[in-house]
Amino acid sequence: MRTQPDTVARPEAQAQPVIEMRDISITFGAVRALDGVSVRLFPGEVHALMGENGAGKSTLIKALTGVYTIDAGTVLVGGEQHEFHSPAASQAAGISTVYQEVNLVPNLTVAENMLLGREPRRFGSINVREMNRRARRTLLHLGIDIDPRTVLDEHPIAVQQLVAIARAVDVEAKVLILDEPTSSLDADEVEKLFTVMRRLRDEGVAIVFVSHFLDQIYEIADRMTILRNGRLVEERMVADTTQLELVRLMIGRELEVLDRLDREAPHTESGSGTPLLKAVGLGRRNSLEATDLELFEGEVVGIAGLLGSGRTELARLLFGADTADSGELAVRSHRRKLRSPRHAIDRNIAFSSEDRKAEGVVGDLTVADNMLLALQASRGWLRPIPQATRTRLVKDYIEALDIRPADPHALMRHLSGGNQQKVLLARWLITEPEILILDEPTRGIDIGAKAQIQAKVAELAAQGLSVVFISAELEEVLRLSDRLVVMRDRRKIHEQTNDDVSVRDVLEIIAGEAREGETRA
Amino acid sequence: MLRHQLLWPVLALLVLLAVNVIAKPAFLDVRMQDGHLYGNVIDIMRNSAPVMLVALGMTLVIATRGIDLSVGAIAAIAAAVACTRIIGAADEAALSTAVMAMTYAIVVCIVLGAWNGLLVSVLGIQPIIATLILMVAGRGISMAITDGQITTVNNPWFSDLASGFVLTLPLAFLVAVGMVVFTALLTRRTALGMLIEAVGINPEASRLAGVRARTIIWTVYAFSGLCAGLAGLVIAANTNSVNANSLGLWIELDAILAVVIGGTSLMGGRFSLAGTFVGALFIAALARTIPNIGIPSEVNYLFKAVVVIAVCLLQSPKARALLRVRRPGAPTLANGVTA
Amino acid sequence: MSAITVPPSSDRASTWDRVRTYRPPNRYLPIIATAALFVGLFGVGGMRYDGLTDPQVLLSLLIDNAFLIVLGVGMTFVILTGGIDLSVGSVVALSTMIAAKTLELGWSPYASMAAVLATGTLLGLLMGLLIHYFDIQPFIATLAGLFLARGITYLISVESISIKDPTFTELAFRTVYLGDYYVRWTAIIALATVAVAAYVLARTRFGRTVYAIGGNEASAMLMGLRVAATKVGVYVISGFCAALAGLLFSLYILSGNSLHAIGMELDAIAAVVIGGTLLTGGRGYVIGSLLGVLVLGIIKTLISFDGTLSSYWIRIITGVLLLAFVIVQRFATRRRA
Amino acid sequence: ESGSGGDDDGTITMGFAQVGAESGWRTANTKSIQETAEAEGIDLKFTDAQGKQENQIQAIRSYIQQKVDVIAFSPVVETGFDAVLQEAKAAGIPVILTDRAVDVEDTSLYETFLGSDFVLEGEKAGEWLVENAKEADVDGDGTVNVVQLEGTTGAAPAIDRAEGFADKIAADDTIEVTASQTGDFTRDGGKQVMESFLQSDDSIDVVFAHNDDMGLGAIEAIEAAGLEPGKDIQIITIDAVKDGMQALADGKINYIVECNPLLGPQLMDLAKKVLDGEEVPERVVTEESAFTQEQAKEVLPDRQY
Ligand SMILES: Nc1ncnc2c1ncn2[C@@H]1O[C@H](COP(=O)(O)OP(=O)(O)OP(=O)(O)O)[C@@H](O)[C@H]1O
Ligand SMILES: Nc1ncnc2c1ncn2[C@@H]1O[C@H](COP(=O)(O)OP(=O)(O)OP(=O)(O)O)[C@@H](O)[C@H]1O
Ligand SMILES: [Mg+2]
Ligand SMILES: [Mg+2]
Repeated sequence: MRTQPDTVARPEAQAQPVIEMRDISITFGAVRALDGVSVRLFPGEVHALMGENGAGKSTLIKALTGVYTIDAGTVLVGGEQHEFHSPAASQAAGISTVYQEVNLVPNLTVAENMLLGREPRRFGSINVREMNRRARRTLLHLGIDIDPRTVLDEHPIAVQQLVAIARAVDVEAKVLILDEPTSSLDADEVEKLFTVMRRLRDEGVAIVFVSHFLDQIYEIADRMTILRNGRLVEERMVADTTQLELVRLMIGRELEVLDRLDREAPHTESGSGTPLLKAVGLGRRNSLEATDLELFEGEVVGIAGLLGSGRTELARLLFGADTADSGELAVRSHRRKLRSPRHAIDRNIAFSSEDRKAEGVVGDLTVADNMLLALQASRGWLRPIPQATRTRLVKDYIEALDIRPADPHALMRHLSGGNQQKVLLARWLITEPEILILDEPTRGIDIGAKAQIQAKVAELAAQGLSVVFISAELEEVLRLSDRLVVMRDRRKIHEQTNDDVSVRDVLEIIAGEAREGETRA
Repeated sequence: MLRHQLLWPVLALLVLLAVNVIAKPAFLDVRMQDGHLYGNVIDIMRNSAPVMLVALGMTLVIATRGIDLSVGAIAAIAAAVACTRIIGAADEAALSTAVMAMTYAIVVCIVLGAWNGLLVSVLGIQPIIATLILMVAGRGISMAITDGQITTVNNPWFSDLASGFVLTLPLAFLVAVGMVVFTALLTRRTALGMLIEAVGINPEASRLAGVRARTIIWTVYAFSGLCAGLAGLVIAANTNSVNANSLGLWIELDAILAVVIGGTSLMGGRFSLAGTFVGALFIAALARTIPNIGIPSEVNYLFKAVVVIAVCLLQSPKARALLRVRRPGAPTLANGVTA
Repeated sequence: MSAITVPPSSDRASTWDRVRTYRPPNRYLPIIATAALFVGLFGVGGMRYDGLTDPQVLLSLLIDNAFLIVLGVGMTFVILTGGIDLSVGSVVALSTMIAAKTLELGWSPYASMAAVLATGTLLGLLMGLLIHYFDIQPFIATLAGLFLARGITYLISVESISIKDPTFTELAFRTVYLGDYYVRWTAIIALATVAVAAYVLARTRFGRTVYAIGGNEASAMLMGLRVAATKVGVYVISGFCAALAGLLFSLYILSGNSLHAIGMELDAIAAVVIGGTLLTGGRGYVIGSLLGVLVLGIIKTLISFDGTLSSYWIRIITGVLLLAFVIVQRFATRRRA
Repeated sequence: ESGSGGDDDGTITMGFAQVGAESGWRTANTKSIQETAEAEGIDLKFTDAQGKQENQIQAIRSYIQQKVDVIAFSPVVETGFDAVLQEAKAAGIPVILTDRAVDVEDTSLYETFLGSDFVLEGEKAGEWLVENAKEADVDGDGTVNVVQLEGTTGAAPAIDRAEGFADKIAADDTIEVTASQTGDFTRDGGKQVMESFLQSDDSIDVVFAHNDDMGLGAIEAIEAAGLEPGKDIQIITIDAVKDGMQALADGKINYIVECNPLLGPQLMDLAKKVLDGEEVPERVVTEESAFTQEQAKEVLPDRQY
């Protein structure tokens, strides 16, 4: 797969690092997010930053690009000491960054988002036509076919992530930083991104890449820096490190959870009795065609599909987050229109949204408040959760999901992305739902935690919880689900019990449908 | 964290009092007169009551990311309703007349507040415009009730609401403090406070978590109406009359100022009732400072501007950081943005 | 959207979809609705009251509200970034006072105008710096600005001062005839301000940055935009516009007075919001604000054409008209449910 | 058209642009005008400018567009009406000013001005105090310490009344204004300012309030301080509204200078004369007097407002 000559990719001694960070430390209040971390970036390499949730990867990136002020340590750019004091400064110096949370502005168009700050101009005024044309071209390069004139927030989160990437790769940068760009992309999208990354690497760009998917790291990265608890563990060549070794370096001990992963809980027999949840012809104009779905007790239904295939919309309709234009929904065979999430929650349905930042995190509240929000909401304001129960629940879930920092009073917005995701999961588990709808629950979660969460879902299902599981990562969907629903073009195209279906099978189902569509047309 | 923030408003208040003492050394003197306390401090307490009440409701509204411009008009309506009821009653001076009139006025105000809540939460109209409607129309309604005349009432019980004393302290102040304490218990001993904050910080996330955001927003505006109504009654009782045109004029600005001085952000979210309490005292003390240190009328505004800027700078962590020498290793965010 | 593996055939289908379901982009709906409602109000009024349909009424609306249009323009910039500027009313008063006082002192009219514009801009700059560099909330910083500007006005003079300068009076009375009808220069200046502002917002980097900050300030900062300069810039613009509006106001009433323009900031904010701009920032257009001013103006005109309402009914009816307007607008622009 | 006595149908249409409804005085003024118009069969177009000059100018402009027969208005401020008055003149519509004068170069822009003289009111108050200086020195220390409750800063009545008052008391050097602060023409404002004066100064002999309302507020503050208004501290006010007259009769106020709001009959009379082409004086001062406590008791039963 690698085509570039070795001289560029293995610069070790001869080349000078474009960026070198030495002994960087950053403290937030009592939290030491980075403690004497050093990183070197060489031109023409993909450098992976590795570490668990909260290890300090994002902080390191923000330290480099001038979002945070460095407390101690030096940054060398091209061998000279130079610290950036704002993202604008780092960008001007040729560092192009996609931060972990999609950081675009929702109210402007796709094209504007991509070219903000460097719009093509004619006689001093922005040339809109040219801007749209350029945006469209860059998007197509990445294989994204959307109208650049549409407003960004009309698009699902995955597309927004792609747009953010497109913005970053569109500039002529010396350094490209991608903080978990692939967390909600499907395999196809990831491959397209990698193609672009390889091209840029071959052109001599230094790329920083963060991902919790080890396979992706092994596919694309040349070198990696491993962090743990804000400290530098080691710098390694990817080729010289086995996956197991890497995991050990990241978490600092042998990983038993990973073993457990393969010995997953047995699939339950599904399809018996009356369904717990039954949707008939559920649909919504412009986002989902009429869809049937049944969910039985103790069953995990996985929904597979590509970007924009309508999985999120289906989940939202099942939860009443959006109202359906057509179709019916029955919970325990009571036909009810779900008019609001509140309705759904009262019927013991829980839904964890894919858009953590906009639809999950309540940033200025504490971790404890965030965890207890849904439970408290369903109890009503007059019946506060007793202090003892609060403390116990929060403590239990912080431990169970290994949330770090393990401080219930920390503000939610100060948590790392992956840890926020865990808190949100805890929010729903605490309500003890009968039906749990998870849309990308493992987005941005490290490998250990992912295994924990998967194990937790399997365990709960074994206890009778019914789960709808959506993830861009097909393996994960297949591993967990008893029954598989495949979606495409905003409708269900296939459904089957999961008896050793493989990723390949699913891709073929999707592709087959595509071919059918072609012949029909 | 909020407790720590209280430090600055309290400090500002103390500085203001100190300035007064320097100008008039007897400023803080309090003496006993007719069985109650008498002095500038007592006056400040009493005069702070209306702003404190309005600011109390405003704090909760602001916590949900809203704003209520109609409070002044609602106060005027409350006063108009109560006063016309009192003079229309068979026995103008009776206790029952006062109680009935006030109850009636408060109910009207709750309805008006709920109307604001309806526009904001159900129809989804921006708070500033939704409440602007009542701000404009409300004063007209209040004038219609009093027929544009200053209505003077003679009811000792009603008058006591502003001028009465209980346990040597002004009743109005005790009422306001009572409301603050009641609200603090209501929001902090139940889950209401947390839910209000959640709605203010991230409405969509709260909705998806099952919070009845609409009901909360509604209730909060109704509560603000109630508080504004109480404030209106206190103001009317203070002069035993209602002037529909001037009663509570611009009180919304004072109230918002009190809320912000108290450390609650206008962006919604975390709120501090204790801060609002101090903020309201500050506003009242400021009003007293102007005549006390003999600032000529034409310099009033300038003086206020300087004080407001000074207090805000005092509260701004960035401004304080500039004054202090930067310690190495201190937590600093280059741009104050947490992404 | 799902084009990655989707063959071209479905692309055609989605184009067809797009044509079939075409509606004007959501973001223009508020303006379209406001314009339609304005025309509606005008039409209904025209049927009820003689003389209202006279085109001169419309032109008078522009003449009488020229200063408010300019204020609305400045306010739009500020509100688009998610801020607010309460000081503009006071700055208008201050501007009239500076103009009147400097003229009284025998300054040349041009020096006097320059002094007015410089003062407003400077005040805007000061507030912008307070807001951005000291993290003081816009509401409070500009409230301080309100007190400050009004305070300086009182300091200059508590009594009102007439403007008798020939250049000013000449400018004030100069009219442009359009057939039988006329407008004053002040109205043309106001419309020109709208045009310039619309251009700046739509077609310059500064303008796009204004929208970006309103959309998400933290993101704008991470995207490497010039957040600081832009945020301070909008207050400078608002200060400048307030001073310019103050000049237009001095031409309108040819006097300086410390009691002028009390509460005018609320009119400006109301106009901007009625024009469809979101107070949370990021969405809205200056054209909307122009329409918002005209709507407020037509409400006043309708009431004075009626002429039978007592003082309090005028307020109540104004509130009711505002309410009706806002509700209709709200339903007209409701996002695809 | 002017002088023809109205439209074809003979009724006179008058456009009246009122300042606002900021006080009881003002509403009495409005009422008087509306009632007289109705009684005399004049078609009145009324607008309330809510204290804003720009609103008032817009209203006047709309009257011009509606082609009324005569325009009357109480200017919000004295200056800045030149342009719109010229338009009225160009349209041949006569203009009558009420209550407050305007400051225009060309006095032919309006027919006549009907209203009171604020400076004169202040002077009357000052004169009375000078005459009664001995009794007014309540604490008998040889100086008369006066505190002044000003009207809204910058408002013409506040400025003129203060000026007139200061002019007259200059004649007696035992009289001294020791403190002066705005009470915004409201009772609440008057009360709060007076409270503060009482806290910091116990040698106050006289309160001079720019209107009755502030005076009434001061009474409340004085009573709350355990003093007797009218005796321990003397009070002079301006306006003579009903509540003020009552307090005067009750001995809580010592002297009130009248400022008459009932301009309706005089205004309609002037309007008819103007439209009939009769000569009218450039300035018509309303009939106003001043009241002592005894006079108040006499006239109180007959007061209309
Ligand atoms: N603004 C802040 N205030 C306080 N603590 C913070 C702040 N930002 C980050 N932290 C803390 O710093 C640590 C490192 O966070 P960081 O976001 O760098 O982790 P990460 O390695 O990117 O994790 P993830 O994989 O979950 O994204 C975490 O413990 C986090 O809670
Ligand atoms: N509010 C909306 N307006 C217009 N189109 C929408 C809206 N919401 C969703 N869509 C469209 O509906 C389709 C289904 O989107 P959905 O988010 O459900 O897909 P998904 O399979 O969950 O994809 P993803 O992996 O991006 O989350 C997409 O094409 C999306 O663009
Ligand atoms: Mg991270
Ligand atoms: Mg999705």
